[in-house]
Amino acid sequence: MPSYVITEKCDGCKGQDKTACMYICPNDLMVLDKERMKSYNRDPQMCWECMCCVKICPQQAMDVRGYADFIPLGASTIPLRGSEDIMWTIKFRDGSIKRFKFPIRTTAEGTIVPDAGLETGTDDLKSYVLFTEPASLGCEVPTIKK
Amino acid sequence: MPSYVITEKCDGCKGQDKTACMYICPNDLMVLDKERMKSYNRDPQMCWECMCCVKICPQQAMDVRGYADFIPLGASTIPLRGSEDIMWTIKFRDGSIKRFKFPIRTTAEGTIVPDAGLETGTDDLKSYVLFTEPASLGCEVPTIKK
Amino acid sequence: MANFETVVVNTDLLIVGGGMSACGAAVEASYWAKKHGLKVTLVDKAAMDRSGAVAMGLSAINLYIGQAAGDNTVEDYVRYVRQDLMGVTREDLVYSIARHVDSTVHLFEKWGLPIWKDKDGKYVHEGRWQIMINGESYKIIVAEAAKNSINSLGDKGEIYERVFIVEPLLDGDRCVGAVGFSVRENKFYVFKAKAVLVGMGGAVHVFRPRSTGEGLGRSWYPPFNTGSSTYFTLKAGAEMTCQEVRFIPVRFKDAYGPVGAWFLLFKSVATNAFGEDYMKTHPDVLEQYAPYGMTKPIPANLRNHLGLIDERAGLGPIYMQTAEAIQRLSEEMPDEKQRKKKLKELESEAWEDFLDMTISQALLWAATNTRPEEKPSEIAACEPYFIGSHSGASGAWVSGPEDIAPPEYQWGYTNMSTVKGLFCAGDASGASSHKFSSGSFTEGRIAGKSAIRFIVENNQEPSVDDAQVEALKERILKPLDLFEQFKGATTDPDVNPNYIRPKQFMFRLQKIMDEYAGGVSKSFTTNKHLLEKGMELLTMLKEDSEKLAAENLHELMRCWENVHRMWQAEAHIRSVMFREETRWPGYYIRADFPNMDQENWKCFVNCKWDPKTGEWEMCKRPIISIID
Amino acid sequence: MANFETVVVNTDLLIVGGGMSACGAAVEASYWAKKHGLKVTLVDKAAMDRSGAVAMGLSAINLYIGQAAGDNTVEDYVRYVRQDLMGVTREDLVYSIARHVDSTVHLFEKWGLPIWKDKDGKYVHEGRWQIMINGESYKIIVAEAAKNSINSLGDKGEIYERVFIVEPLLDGDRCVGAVGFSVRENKFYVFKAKAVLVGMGGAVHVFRPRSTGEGLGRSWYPPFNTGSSTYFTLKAGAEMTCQEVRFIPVRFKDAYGPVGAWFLLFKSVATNAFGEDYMKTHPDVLEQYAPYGMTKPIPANLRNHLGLIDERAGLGPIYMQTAEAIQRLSEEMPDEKQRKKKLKELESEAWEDFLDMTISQALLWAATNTRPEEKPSEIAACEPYFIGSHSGASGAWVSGPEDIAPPEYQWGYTNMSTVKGLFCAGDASGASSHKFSSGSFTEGRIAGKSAIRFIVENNQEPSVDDAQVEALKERILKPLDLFEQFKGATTDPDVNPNYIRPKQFMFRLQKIMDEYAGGVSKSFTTNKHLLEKGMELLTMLKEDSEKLAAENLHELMRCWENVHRMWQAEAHIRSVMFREETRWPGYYIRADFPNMDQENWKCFVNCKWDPKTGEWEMCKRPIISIID
Ligand SMILES: Cc1cc2c(cc1C)N(S(=O)(=O)O)[C@@H]1C(=O)NC(=O)N=C1N2C[C@H](O)[C@H](O)[C@H](O)COP(=O)(O)OP(=O)(O)OC[C@H]1O[C@@H](n2cnc3c(N)ncnc32)[C@H](O)[C@@H]1O
Ligand SMILES: Cc1cc2c(cc1C)N(S(=O)(=O)O)[C@@H]1C(=O)NC(=O)N=C1N2C[C@H](O)[C@H](O)[C@H](O)COP(=O)(O)OP(=O)(O)OC[C@H]1O[C@@H](n2cnc3c(N)ncnc32)[C@H](O)[C@@H]1O
Ligand SMILES: Nc1ncnc2c1ncn2[C@@H]1O[C@H](COP(=O)(O)O)[C@@H](O)[C@H]1O
Ligand SMILES: Nc1ncnc2c1ncn2[C@@H]1O[C@H](COP(=O)(O)O)[C@@H](O)[C@H]1O
Ligand SMILES: Nc1ncnc2c1ncn2[C@@H]1O[C@H](COP(=O)(O)O)[C@@H](O)[C@H]1O
Ligand code: SF4
Ligand code: SF4
Ligand code: SF4
Ligand code: SF4
Ligand code: NA
Repeated sequence: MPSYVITEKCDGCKGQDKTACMYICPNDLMVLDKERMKSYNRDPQMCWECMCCVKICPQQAMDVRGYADFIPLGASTIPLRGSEDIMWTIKFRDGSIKRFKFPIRTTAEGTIVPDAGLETGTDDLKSYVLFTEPASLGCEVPTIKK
Repeated sequence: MPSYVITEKCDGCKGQDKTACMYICPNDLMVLDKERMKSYNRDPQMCWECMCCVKICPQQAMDVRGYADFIPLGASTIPLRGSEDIMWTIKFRDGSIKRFKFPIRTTAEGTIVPDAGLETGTDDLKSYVLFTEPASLGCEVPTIKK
Repeated sequence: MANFETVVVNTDLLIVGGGMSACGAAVEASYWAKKHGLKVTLVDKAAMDRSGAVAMGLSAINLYIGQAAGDNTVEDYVRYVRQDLMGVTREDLVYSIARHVDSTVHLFEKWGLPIWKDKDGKYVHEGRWQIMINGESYKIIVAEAAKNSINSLGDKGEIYERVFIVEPLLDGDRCVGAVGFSVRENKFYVFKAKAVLVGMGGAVHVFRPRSTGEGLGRSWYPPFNTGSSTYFTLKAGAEMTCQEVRFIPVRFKDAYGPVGAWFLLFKSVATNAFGEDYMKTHPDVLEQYAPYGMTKPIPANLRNHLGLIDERAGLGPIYMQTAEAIQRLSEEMPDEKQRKKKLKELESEAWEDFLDMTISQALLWAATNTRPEEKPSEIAACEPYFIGSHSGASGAWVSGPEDIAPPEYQWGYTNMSTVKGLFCAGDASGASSHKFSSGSFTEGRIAGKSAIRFIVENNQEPSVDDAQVEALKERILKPLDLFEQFKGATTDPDVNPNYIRPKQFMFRLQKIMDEYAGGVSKSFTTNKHLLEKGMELLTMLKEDSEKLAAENLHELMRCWENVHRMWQAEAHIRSVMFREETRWPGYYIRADFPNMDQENWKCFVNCKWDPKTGEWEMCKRPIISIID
Repeated sequence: MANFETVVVNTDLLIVGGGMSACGAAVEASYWAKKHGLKVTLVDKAAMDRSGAVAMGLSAINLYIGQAAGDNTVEDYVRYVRQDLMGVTREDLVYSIARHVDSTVHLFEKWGLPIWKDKDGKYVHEGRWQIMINGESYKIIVAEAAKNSINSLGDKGEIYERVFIVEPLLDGDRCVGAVGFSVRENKFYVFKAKAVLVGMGGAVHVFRPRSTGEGLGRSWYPPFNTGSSTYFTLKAGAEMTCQEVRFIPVRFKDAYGPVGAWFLLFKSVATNAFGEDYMKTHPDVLEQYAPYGMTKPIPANLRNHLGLIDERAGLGPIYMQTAEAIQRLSEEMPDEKQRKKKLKELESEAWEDFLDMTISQALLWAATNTRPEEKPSEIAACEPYFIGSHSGASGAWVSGPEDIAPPEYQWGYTNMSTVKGLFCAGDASGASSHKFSSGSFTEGRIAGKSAIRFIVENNQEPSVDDAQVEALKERILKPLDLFEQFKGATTDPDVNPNYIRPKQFMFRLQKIMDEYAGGVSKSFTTNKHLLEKGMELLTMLKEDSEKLAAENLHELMRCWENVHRMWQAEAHIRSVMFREETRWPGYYIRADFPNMDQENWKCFVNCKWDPKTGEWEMCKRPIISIID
């Protein structure tokens, strides 16, 4: 299911220097055609169908259609990703629909503190103990007597 | 070795309605780009590499380059097809050259007479004897007593 | 609907295809048509000069009897073919072709085809039945003869090139023409005829080929023969035979150069990577397939099988020992000078063998710095093809000649299918393997004469329903409409949920066939469950074929080519499923029925699709021997 | 030469890659760098939010010990991994990762990753070591932590996204940086550093994938991890290990959905088409691989092997019996109402498992009207990948931790390769399998701390030769120049005798590997002769890599990705050739050495490419057990 862009809905991210889909695609596939101000997937054969682009598009202008060489036509899996949950709408080839909602994160975007407020157990650069340990481990870091 | 067209040499068959390469390709691959007046192979993946196009091009503007997905670069097999013979120039990857000449036909183009001057042995539409037989066979046409 | 002019062509005999068999039909039918004041029309999707399997040329004529010289008899040939096909062949048809084939070859020579001669003026034989030619222009010569024949009919002879035939036209139980379209201009063609002769060759790219990148098109069998014969005859309601008997040739690896000259002319041996001659190391397997495995030459499929056994065991690569063969032949010469001369000769012959018919194999040699006199080259089994004229057998079930066919095989005019007025030749007619180029042309002649006789004896005007034609036109042009309608919906017309383009459709078909019907990636092995699952996926593909989309005329042809392939695929799966044995290992293995079963399955497997009900029917037909 | 600005970036620690291990390195190293006033720079070819193997999300964390709760010990895990890798593992490294991994998982949870909990608040286990997560945003969360860590360093922290790293920079026996280019603007980047930490993942598309049409990109392993870790470390002159230990996962057929949840959480059984449980019907094979075959869980490669035995015998398809499993689990419920509820729950869990990490498998279910509670789905072995963090083992040979590694495994800073200043983690470090996402992050932390220690203790300015940089720049940009120079020579820039474009180059590599190094079409079987022939073809490919051409920046990346893959391929072929036994059937079979050989080959196979001479060297390294 390489990604595709719905012509009517895409606004080229309003001509910003980097569009959301270009920004996110881990395989550098999305390109903005500056003349039309619409983006497209430049190499569908190399699309992993991760849907990262679909999930991030502010216009919901993207979707995927199953790899034509082995996925029969007519179905879709459409995500709607919020800040805490993702909602999936699954359409079967036979037309029937299923919906699922799953949590995606328990904290607000941008709020992560690397040490998560845990105390550091060592200042020794030579020690194998890592900076949040032993607090983050819940016990002493074990070793083997050599 | 899908066929390719050498930009400089192709003259689009001087803008005739059907170019030689378009006329001959058994897989309908050659197309004339009317704006540039140059032709190209529209689907190299489906090219059989029969070289029919190469042999017919009046400008010697065509060649093939070995299928990139399994033929190493640097070699070529270039035909020069005359009215009686074909001459092949084989260039190896290592640069060495071989030339071969083979006959292609013993009669002049356009002169074929279907019955080749042989007499017809039967006028009977119901008979299994064909129109040039038995002359073309050199003996009676056999059958099996049922 | 796309705006296409409808062109109606009325004719007496319609020949669809312009290859070896169609050219044979044109030459013979024109003669008889002229005598009887009938019209002959030939339609080819390409240019006859270079259309079909012989487009690139050939380096041998694989069927020549040498009757006049008393070299062989027609009976000998029937025995050879029967043996090669594991007992499953229509002896009447093979006999019918073989008795005339020398006649054809002699015409070819007179027309200008250079055939190798020895110093006594006799044809140089590659093998017992095969003679060597300088065949670069083989097809051009044959096409010229056909065109001159048709042109000699004046306005009663017409040739249409670049018209792709899609469907048969039916009038009750009779085939009365065909419809198709030009790939050059927006024209929809309706050919109305009193008899139709099918010579549209076999099929490739039904199975996934070994090469999957740019070299995809380098199948042994040409990518432009796409199952149109099978589709056309099936859709007309004709009974089909041997649809399970795919052909898998062994060829030089990757570029698929021929091996015949090496095995037969140069007497080369092929070995596995450990130097073992696989033809000798598996006597048990040959015994298992007695009597066929025990008689020389060993059937083509068993030769494959023996190599594949080693391949599967990880003993590859399999090598054609070209250097040894050339060395041996040149060493037979009495002195150094002649040895050198012989070596040069052999070298030139080896290169010509490829350059005349599989140029890219020569290129591959050059690109890998391979000189056949210096080192061996890999050979391998290709992918499965449908080509009844070679060592496969798939095709329509046609009537045998009155003078030799048993009544079970004789219901009408020679080479007529079970549908009235529908004649088949070459790859289009089944169970008469090893016709090759010369035999296909010859069978075209036989069928051509027979079809003219049919017209003379059943001279009634075809009645074709205009509404039927209009409906066909709409269906055939639909891919263009679908593309127009939806292409703008997405920013890339290749990825669009509303339709499927023909290339991806082909990949989908090939993947199904490869993985479920025993293609390359399954080492040609399948079973009932795999086949059933394959049918399930094929059924969805058939539904989705309604969504094929075409950007232009070329792509419209690609769409229908793939529909044709899909039907060939279905006939194949159904037949492989029906025959519960493994008779042609090397072509395929039914893992759930791994042995030959002479008692239950020494018979033909035939199938039929009913145009009225849309149902498939499978049946067995008896094998009746006419020669001991 | 193409007109590119050269951008020089000076840093202390350079982290190349932005995936799980790189993010772990960033988090840990930033802490220690800040303490010591050092600079940390991270470079990713993509956007960290969605780069690497976890881009799509994951539905489980496959390595969690549960030390604090006393569920398992670190020693238990070492035994498990050793067993799964047929005895070949660096126990010191596995121990090193496992002892810290819970610490990482607990941080993930605090950062916001939803981990399933049971009613007692304990993690829900998929299997003994695996815990279930709602992992759609796993990578976004981890990347945020990494970015916030680096950003906390102010101008001593820099992140470069969309910069593709090509080559290492060397200063004598020390790695002092890397060069690459932006895929967004014409900039050539030179990163000079005191230590370099490699976390660029594993490799896919070295072998031909099962899907060869549009679905080519639907490999299990993401198409954007292309062997950069292996290339980078090899070219720096680092010793590599286990390059023969490719990984072939069993996955739901075609779309490669995970099977872990089905086997472990839902306790499903897989059978062949005839209903036989292949895990039970081949006890002889398991015995042959004793002791590994005789202990539960049976190693991943042997699980594959048992299925493949049936597959090769034509007993496919292999089915995951999903309907039976779901039925069984819901029937455990006491009453109808709870059964229904349970059924709903299981259904939702089954779909989430795919939607969180392999969305197209869910789409394939929907497109084939498959409901897992109603009918089984096919599973199959994928194609070979290189991913040392999963059930493969390939990667650099790195130093173990001082407190646990035997002297043979300890020559420097923990996780430093045999090249000074070059550290590796995740897929980039070898012989420490089953790290998975959590372990890779953890290993990044270990390596990150260790690299900072190296810098503090070896704080010398990198000296990089300008001429070397200029030469690298010219070589790296050459594909753009070649394209510019020749693109006009033919009317189709795709078919041009002067160069090769990266897609076809990749197909050529894949065909070589598939056919000679035991890919899918050879059912994972090879031998010395095939490997030698493969090397011959690979050598020509290497020569032709000088003719790679790129139309734009994206294609320039594709060119170098494929060069990286090609080197991964060479390391693999050489290692498979060197190890004359079959230790991991299911990953590959050496037909010429079909058995395990504990006496001669219970060792590591290491290889090395010497940057000075350009020569390869192979050697054996001993396996030293530190845990009984
Ligand atoms: C593919 C191939 C075949 C052979 C060989 C090598 C190769 C690489 N070798 S050896 O190596 O094995 O040895 C041979 C050899 O040396 N000697 C020999 O005698 N025969 C060989 N064959 C076999 C013969 O070629 C074969 O038996 C005959 O050609 C069969 O004749 P026929 O059945 O008529 O098929 P065709 O391919 O010639 O012609 C098909 C025609 O149909 C047209 N067509 C197809 N679909 C159509 C459509 N929908 N509408 C309109 N027209 C539509 C085609 O354009 C063509 O005109
Ligand atoms: C592919 C895959 C992997 C897993 C799974 C399913 C699938 C489909 N499943 S289960 O189904 O098996 O179960 C897992 C699961 O559920 N649970 C789990 O814990 N792990 C799973 N993995 C394993 C882990 O994902 C894996 O162990 C870690 O991700 C490994 O971490 P690391 O070694 O850091 O690799 P990475 O892929 O995360 O990151 C690579 C980075 O390098 C960048 N990069 C690559 N080349 C570069 C270059 N030349 N220049 C610059 N940057 C350049 C990438 O952009 C990326 O940032
Ligand atoms: N090893 C062989 N033994 C007998 N006949 C062969 C052999 N190889 C090829 N032929 C025949 O030679 C002709 C051309 O062969 P090929 O090149 O395989 O199409 C056909 O008639 C084949 O049946
Ligand atoms: N049949 C099995 N037996 C034991 N462990 C398994 C099995 N299948 C998967 N696993 C483990 O489950 C986790 C995820 O599996 P997978 O989905 O195959 O990557 C990995 O830790 C695997 O090793
Ligand atoms: N400028 C263009 N804009 C859009 N499509 C194009 C353009 N040039 C070529 N194509 C199409 O893109 C595909 C690749 O063509 P080419 O660019 O010639 O390799 C073909 O299907 C062309 O028809
Ligand atoms: S993110 Fe959406 S709106 Fe923005 S350019 Fe991409 S497809 Fe268009
Ligand atoms: S689905 Fe994934 S790989 Fe494909 S274009 Fe979108 S982000 Fe890129
Ligand atoms: S035949 Fe030659 S000159 Fe004519 S259009 Fe084709 S390539 Fe150009
Ligand atoms: S080589 Fe043959 S198939 Fe290819 S373009 Fe030329 S004529 Fe057509
Ligand atoms: Na999982």
